[in-house]
Amino acid sequence: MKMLTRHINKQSSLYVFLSNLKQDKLALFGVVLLMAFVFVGVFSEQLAPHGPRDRHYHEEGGIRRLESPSWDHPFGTTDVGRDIFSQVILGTRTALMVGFLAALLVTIVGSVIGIIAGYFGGWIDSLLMRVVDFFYAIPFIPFVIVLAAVLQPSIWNIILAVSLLSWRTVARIVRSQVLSIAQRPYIKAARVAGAGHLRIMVRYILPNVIPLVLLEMAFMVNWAIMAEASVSFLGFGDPRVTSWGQILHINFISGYSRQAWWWTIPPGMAIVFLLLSIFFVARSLEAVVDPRLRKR
Amino acid sequence: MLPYIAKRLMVMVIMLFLIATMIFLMFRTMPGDPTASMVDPSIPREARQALLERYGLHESLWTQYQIFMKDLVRLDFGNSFFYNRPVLRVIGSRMPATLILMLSAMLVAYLAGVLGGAWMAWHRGSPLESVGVTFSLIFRSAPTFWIGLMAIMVFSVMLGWFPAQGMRSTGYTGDTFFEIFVNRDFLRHLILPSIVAGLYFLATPLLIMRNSMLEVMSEDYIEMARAKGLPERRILYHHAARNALLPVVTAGALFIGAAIGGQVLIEVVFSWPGLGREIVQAVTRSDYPLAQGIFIIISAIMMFMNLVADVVYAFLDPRITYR
Amino acid sequence: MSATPMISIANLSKHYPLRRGIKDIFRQDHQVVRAVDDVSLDIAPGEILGLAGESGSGKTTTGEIIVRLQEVTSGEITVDGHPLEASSRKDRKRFRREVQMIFQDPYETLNPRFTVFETIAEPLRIHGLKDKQEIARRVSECLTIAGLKPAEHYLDRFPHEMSGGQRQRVAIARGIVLRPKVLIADEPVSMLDVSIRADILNLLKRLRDEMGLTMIYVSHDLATIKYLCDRIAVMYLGKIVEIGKAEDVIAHPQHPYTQVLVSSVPVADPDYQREEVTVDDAVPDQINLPEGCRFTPRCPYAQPECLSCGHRLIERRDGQQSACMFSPQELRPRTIVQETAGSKG
Amino acid sequence: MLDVQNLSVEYKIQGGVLRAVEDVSFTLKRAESLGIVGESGCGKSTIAKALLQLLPKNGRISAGHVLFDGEDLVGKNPEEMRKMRQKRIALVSQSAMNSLNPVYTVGTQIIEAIRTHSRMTEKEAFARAVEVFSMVGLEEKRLKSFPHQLSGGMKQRAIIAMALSLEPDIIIADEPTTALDVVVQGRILQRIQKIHKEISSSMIFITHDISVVSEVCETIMVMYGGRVMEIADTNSFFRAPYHPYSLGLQNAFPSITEIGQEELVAIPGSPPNLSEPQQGCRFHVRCPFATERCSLEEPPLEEVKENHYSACWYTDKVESFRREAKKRDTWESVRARIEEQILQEETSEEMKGAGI
Amino acid sequence: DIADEDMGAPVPNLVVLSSLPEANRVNYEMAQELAEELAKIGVTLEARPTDFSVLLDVLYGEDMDYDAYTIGWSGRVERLDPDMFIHSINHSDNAVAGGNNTCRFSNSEFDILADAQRQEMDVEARREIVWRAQRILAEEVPRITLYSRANVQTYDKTRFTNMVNMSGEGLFNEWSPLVMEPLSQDHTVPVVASNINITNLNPFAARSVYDWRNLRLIYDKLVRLSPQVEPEPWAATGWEIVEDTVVDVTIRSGMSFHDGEPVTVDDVVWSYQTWMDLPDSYFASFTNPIESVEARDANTVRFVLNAPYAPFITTTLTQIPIVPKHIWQNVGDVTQYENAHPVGSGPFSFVRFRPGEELVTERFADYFFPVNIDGYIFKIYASPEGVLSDLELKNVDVISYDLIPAHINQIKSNEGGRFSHLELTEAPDIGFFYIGLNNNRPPFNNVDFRRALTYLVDYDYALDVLLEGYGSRGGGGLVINAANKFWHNPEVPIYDTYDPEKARELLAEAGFTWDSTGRLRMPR
Ligand SMILES: Nc1ncnc2c1ncn2[C@@H]1O[C@H](COP(=O)(O)OP(=O)(O)OP(=O)(O)O)[C@@H](O)[C@H]1O
Ligand SMILES: Nc1ncnc2c1ncn2[C@@H]1O[C@H](COP(=O)(O)OP(=O)(O)OP(=O)(O)O)[C@@H](O)[C@H]1O
Ligand SMILES: [Mg+2]
Ligand SMILES: [Mg+2]
Ligand code: NI
Repeated sequence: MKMLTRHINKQSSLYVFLSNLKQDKLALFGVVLLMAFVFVGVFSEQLAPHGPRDRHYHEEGGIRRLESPSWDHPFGTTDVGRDIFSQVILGTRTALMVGFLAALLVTIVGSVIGIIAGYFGGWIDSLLMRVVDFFYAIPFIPFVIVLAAVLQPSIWNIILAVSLLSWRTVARIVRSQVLSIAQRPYIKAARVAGAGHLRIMVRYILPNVIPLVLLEMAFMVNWAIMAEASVSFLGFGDPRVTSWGQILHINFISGYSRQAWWWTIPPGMAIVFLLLSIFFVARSLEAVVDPRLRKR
Repeated sequence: MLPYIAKRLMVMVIMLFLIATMIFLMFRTMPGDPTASMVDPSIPREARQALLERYGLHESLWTQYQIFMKDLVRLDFGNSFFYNRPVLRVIGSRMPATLILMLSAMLVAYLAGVLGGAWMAWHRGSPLESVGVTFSLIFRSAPTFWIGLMAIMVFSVMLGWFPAQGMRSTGYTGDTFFEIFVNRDFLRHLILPSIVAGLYFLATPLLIMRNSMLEVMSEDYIEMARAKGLPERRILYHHAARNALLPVVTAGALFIGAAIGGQVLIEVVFSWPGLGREIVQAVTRSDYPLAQGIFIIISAIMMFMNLVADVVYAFLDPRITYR
Repeated sequence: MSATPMISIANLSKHYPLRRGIKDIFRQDHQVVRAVDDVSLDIAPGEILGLAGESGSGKTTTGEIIVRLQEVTSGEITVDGHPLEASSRKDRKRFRREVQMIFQDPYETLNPRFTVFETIAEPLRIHGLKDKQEIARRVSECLTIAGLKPAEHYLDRFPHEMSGGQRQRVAIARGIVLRPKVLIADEPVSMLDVSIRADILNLLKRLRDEMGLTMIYVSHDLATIKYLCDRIAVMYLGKIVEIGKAEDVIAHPQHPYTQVLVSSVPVADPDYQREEVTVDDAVPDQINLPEGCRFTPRCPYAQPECLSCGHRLIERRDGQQSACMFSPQELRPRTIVQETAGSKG
Repeated sequence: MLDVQNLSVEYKIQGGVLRAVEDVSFTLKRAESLGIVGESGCGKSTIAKALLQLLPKNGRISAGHVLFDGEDLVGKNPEEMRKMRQKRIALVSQSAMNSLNPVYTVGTQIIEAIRTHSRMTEKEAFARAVEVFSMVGLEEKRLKSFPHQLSGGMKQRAIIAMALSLEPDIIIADEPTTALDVVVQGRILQRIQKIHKEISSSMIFITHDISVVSEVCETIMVMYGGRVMEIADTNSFFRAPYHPYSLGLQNAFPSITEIGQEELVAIPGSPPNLSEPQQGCRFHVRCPFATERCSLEEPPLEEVKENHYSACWYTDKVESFRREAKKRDTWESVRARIEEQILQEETSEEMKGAGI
Repeated sequence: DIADEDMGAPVPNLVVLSSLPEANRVNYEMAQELAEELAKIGVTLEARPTDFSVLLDVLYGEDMDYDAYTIGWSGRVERLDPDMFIHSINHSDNAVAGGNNTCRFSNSEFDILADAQRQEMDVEARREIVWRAQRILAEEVPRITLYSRANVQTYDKTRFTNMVNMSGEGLFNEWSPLVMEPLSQDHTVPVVASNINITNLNPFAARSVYDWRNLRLIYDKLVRLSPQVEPEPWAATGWEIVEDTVVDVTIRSGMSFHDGEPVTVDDVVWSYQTWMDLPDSYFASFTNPIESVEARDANTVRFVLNAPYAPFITTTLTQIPIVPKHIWQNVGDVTQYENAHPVGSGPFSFVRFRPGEELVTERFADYFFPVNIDGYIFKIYASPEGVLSDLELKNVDVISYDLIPAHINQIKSNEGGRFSHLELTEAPDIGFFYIGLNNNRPPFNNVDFRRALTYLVDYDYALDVLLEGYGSRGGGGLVINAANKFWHNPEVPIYDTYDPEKARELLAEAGFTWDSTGRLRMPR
């Protein structure tokens, strides 16, 4: 019986986030859209009607080159008769994988370093912050290009490059949050009660930075997806992996970017919509992190 | 203030050396030596060896590093393998194009972003606010190269309003900075790329300004300003916006640094002869000195902008004093 | 103060270095904030000592040092005969059990993510209690002692579901759940509404009476100190300027600063005529402290001798010591020229 | 001079309205100083903002009038109202620390205030600023300081100076000393009293500290849960309060003057949640003398003595109340009552839970 | 049926290093196709896209560690001479690390022919040898040629006329600028679009054909190849083959450099000598056969070769630029000189160069050959896409690179008349793109396997789909294609059909077997 009357923690981030959704239509739209993308990403293999490299022929035998959208090929075909719809579907998985893996790496590294720096302070903090400064001074795209050249183009290297250069932001933001949390009386109370550093970091500080970290993670997901697309577009991507950036890259180098709008627009729109949905969700998260931004 | 700046500059120099070391090592571990792209495959092997020697690439890594560092101290980035001229001059000839494009993009973004952000915060909850946020986020979600391609398609090719490619009309004469950059022809070429880049940047000042305004508007001194009977406009611009601007300015300076490196895509799409395109080419052709040089210069600019951000902040906010 | 003191503080100092920059690492003359400077105190078992003083005078710092939230710069603290420096893990654990602290802000003192039960059970768990029933029992017990009855009603609540007074009670319950010997309360009621304050003060009093707790009560509010405490120690810029029985210090302040402090307290009695002691209302810079007596720049009775005052506590009345070189009868109007104090520019 | 009639203020909040101030009436004579006291959240600041028409967007005056020199301020157009502020009614706000814009010098901000409402030149405004600065005991050079260069007390004085600068008819001081140290607070209170005596402005002084009112104000108004419980001449109030809430407050207050400490007695329970609809006397839940009637009907504010009003059904029984209120047990019974009620609620909640 | 263990060794897992799609999309796709085809016959081949410079590093590196790759030889004019495609890339002498025979093909019969064609000064006899060599290559299949690209380019026919289109060179060749005529007096300076940057104005440091295309118009040469690819006396008025190894060249009189200094025999000798002293120059392979060069009199230069070298006139003399001695002798290391303002004696003089933007030249008024245009502007774009936009906007008059099929189609279809002003030109290319096989490694050391492989390549897919028909078909071992009419042996290639069934048959015949998992095994 006790269980039934359990109190809900109305301050919990999830609660605030969900109740925010009720008011913020854009955020709701973002969540729904994002879930749709995730669904497509997870089941992309099942959903894609064709392989990314399959060639399609007319009944008479000719190749279905550059066909505008039709029932058979909802987004039309490429210059060598490939199904763009399937490519876009399969690209969803790549985008989500790159985005989430990179963001995960970034946020884990960034928050661990941020928490350590902010919590311990002193020379540890100074040292870590100098490392952060160092990474702040490295230009992103040039670095990714060089790294891609050093390690050869592959999707993993892009994830690595994004992670290497982006954890700094998270670390910095988490650190300043931790600095203020560490001064809260309830943290002091925990120390007075005898809690060790690890316990404080894990049980007290971490839960408080998680909403912020999630928010940063959302931005990082976007950043990583955008980075992958940009790097692929410049030709430093992984040509063996079907990704939106890669589709646009092939589209651009094939010379049909202007003529075949059905080839240019869907991958671009996919990027826009995925990123937009995450931004909307992030905005709602932002309201969780920063109550001032909440709508009354 | 001055000692503070001096100290920061000192730290900057140390950082630059670290970055230079990192980039040096990265290039040396890159597969494919520069001669591979320098000579035609039909050229004999001995020739390639001779080339390596000419550029000092046959030396041990440590010796190469020492030479590189010694030169760096003298601000000598060496000669570009490909241009056959000092790296600094190659960079110098490209830098203005990149800077101007970027600064005008920032100008577009900041003008629209700051005014729009302030307006949005003041008119909190109006439908136009959502529209503004969504608009800026759409452009932040769209890859610049993609928007750039679309823009060329629509505004240059279909409507013919702006030139599609390059920084000026073919065969345009003029040698001095002013002749090259201060004229209508150049401006016409600048408009499209700077708007495309500006739209991408827009979300940053817009959202920061909005959030910062919301924050400032809940400050007591705004209520106090109201209680003083000041007109709304004066409160908005003189008190709220002025204070809300602080984080925007900082973000801006940091952003300039980040934008320099990110300009590549715009430059490729618009055939803009800037530094971004140069570094891509330098990397693909293993033109070590040039790529290293550009990388280090961009890093230096980024760090410098960081410093500028802090200094400007101190100027805008009397509470901050640096020692 | 015949028995061995529960807490004994000897020559305690806490200096915060002013962090400036890289090149300062090589400098010897570190500039510091002397938050607490050479303070000595003995507190008897079961006694409640009030620490009074202006903002920034080092009250919180003293309290935090005693619970080891801060490292001391120099000096010794002995709690129940065990020196604070004891460094073995076990000693430290024991120490953590014996000394507890309660903080000022009822809205911040509880982890918003923990229920009341979790909050209070946490110290028990930290100290290795695993038996669930025992934990539950002790949590309820403490809640009841802290005046949250019926305890079950509160166990599942989150902090934001409670009023400020209730939160402060939960904080107190957390403070006593380990059955400490010493409790340090840092302005526990200053953020509470007047109508609720009395309850908390009474609760603290009861804890002393029933559990034999020794307490340090930190506050800038002399009225509550007087109500609660046996003795008062008045601090000014990191130094104790006066110490003595609570009633005596308030009725017969010996140090000019205490006089100012006492005369500044507003009194809810329209007929009350206060002795006016005027004083500059700006506290001097904490870094460049004045020579000699730190109150000299503001003191209405400052004499040239004050500049070489050694801050020695002198017994002026029975059990009442003051750091002023003069007894109240000897005080003469100020004769040294005022240098501008308190410009923080 | 100021006649507030049946003022009510509502805030729109998520899931309803919050009646922050209800049916508040009082008058303020020229050169009078009125102290408003009450627990946190009882609507003190809301009144101040409502008088100046400075309510936040979600707040509105739902009823009542604010007659200022015979003119109703409620419903005045914003521009006229704006001109009124500072010039006729000035506000000294709660947090001196944050009420000055950090990026402008104090002088700039005072001069701005002066010039917004008068035709003074920059020079004249400056001279005026110097004048008011000396009134509050600040040196002229402080005009050139940025807020962060001043101590809390100085900032508070600068704000008081700003309020004085146009010689307004009314100065509203909303907890002007809460954030300050005792010593500083003492000094500022002295100054305010002095200035108030020197100039002929009226003053509304808002605080949560009854003792401050006793030092500064001639009239006291006790609020509870958005309503006025008692208005009285300060002397009369401190000698013989009428309302049970006031009686409780007296018990709860430690004093440094009393010799031999009586035990303090708090008022059990907590203030009503204004976002829920209220019935009866706001205080009845925590009142040891409450009857059935108190929980159903709202007592009106009635004159009990000359210049002394109280909102209680049982003002006639005040003598016995005063006696009873001194006793601890009287209030403990309330605590028992409240605890019992909680238990009941809990059971019904659980029954509800079981029903699902 | 035989048990698995009785079969030969399994065919090892293979890797084909392909081009990156942006470098060469057709190669990239064909490598992927090959991987799929081989999978069907039980061979695992991974198509690994590789950066060009990395690929070169692997191919020319010490380790020679690779199975197969895709690459191509461009069809530069001097490669009309069969020496490069016969000797340099197939002779076993060059099958060493760093050599051009990156297929590591080694066949003694072929080597004899390759050496012989070099020394045969009689053209007909040489052709006979070259034909025989081609036949061996077609049978042995050291590599599989995929396709050759057609040089489709375009120019603005409303503004210029009399363009020359050259095989392997396209429109912006040595001749077009000399002979093209403006159609209006308003627009006499054509804009030539390039999608590749010019980096270098120093002829001694120039390393790519892209640098050369402008330098050869600024600097003059003794002989130029005519549009019909015949050597034509140019700065020289004639030559005389005194002996097999001695050639005398007579210099045209009255020529001057752009700075007004006269062109003398000394300049010619100095130029050749300097080039000969540079072992790593762009022209090293052309100057290597020269033993010495000297001035015989004021008008004659004598070249002494270290051995008879048939292509001397058509390659060496047509390539080496004449530089002004009075400028270069003072610069120290000629390869390190920036040469910011090149001074030559060619038909166009340098005006200015903005890296990444444009190179501007003007007509050299004192030139002996009448040029019709007043100069030209070589404009650099970041991508072909950008050029297309500017073609449409009439900002470009001539393009200097091969249009990609998509753009050819767009110009051809001329929607809305946007491209009416353009004329498309087409010339077959003598270069070719191929899949290189490391003949030293199993299974490619097995000639039957290589032949079978030729049946797994869909030549028509490459040509008709990927190239959209703009090019010519490849085939096993084809190195000199039909575009090189004189040297091409019409009987090759021999293996050039896509027929996976046939491939299986061939493999089975040759003793290859498939084990129980379907994996291909080498013959015992
Ligand atoms: N972490 C710190 N670093 C540097 N200085 C500090 C730190 N903590 C406190 N101080 C300084 O030490 C002095 C004493 O501070 P403390 O908090 O002990 O004062 P307090 O008497 O408790 O004041 P309050 O009444 O405002 O709580 C102050 O000047 C403060 O600025
Ligand atoms: N903008 C607002 N929106 C919603 N509710 C508000 C708003 N401002 C105040 N309230 C509520 O109105 C009631 C009265 O608030 P007010 O600030 O007037 O109290 P107060 O007496 O000044 O309290 P304090 O002593 O804490 O300053 C409170 O319950 C408060 O929560
Ligand atoms: Mg404190
Ligand atoms: Mg208030
Ligand atoms: Ni107080």
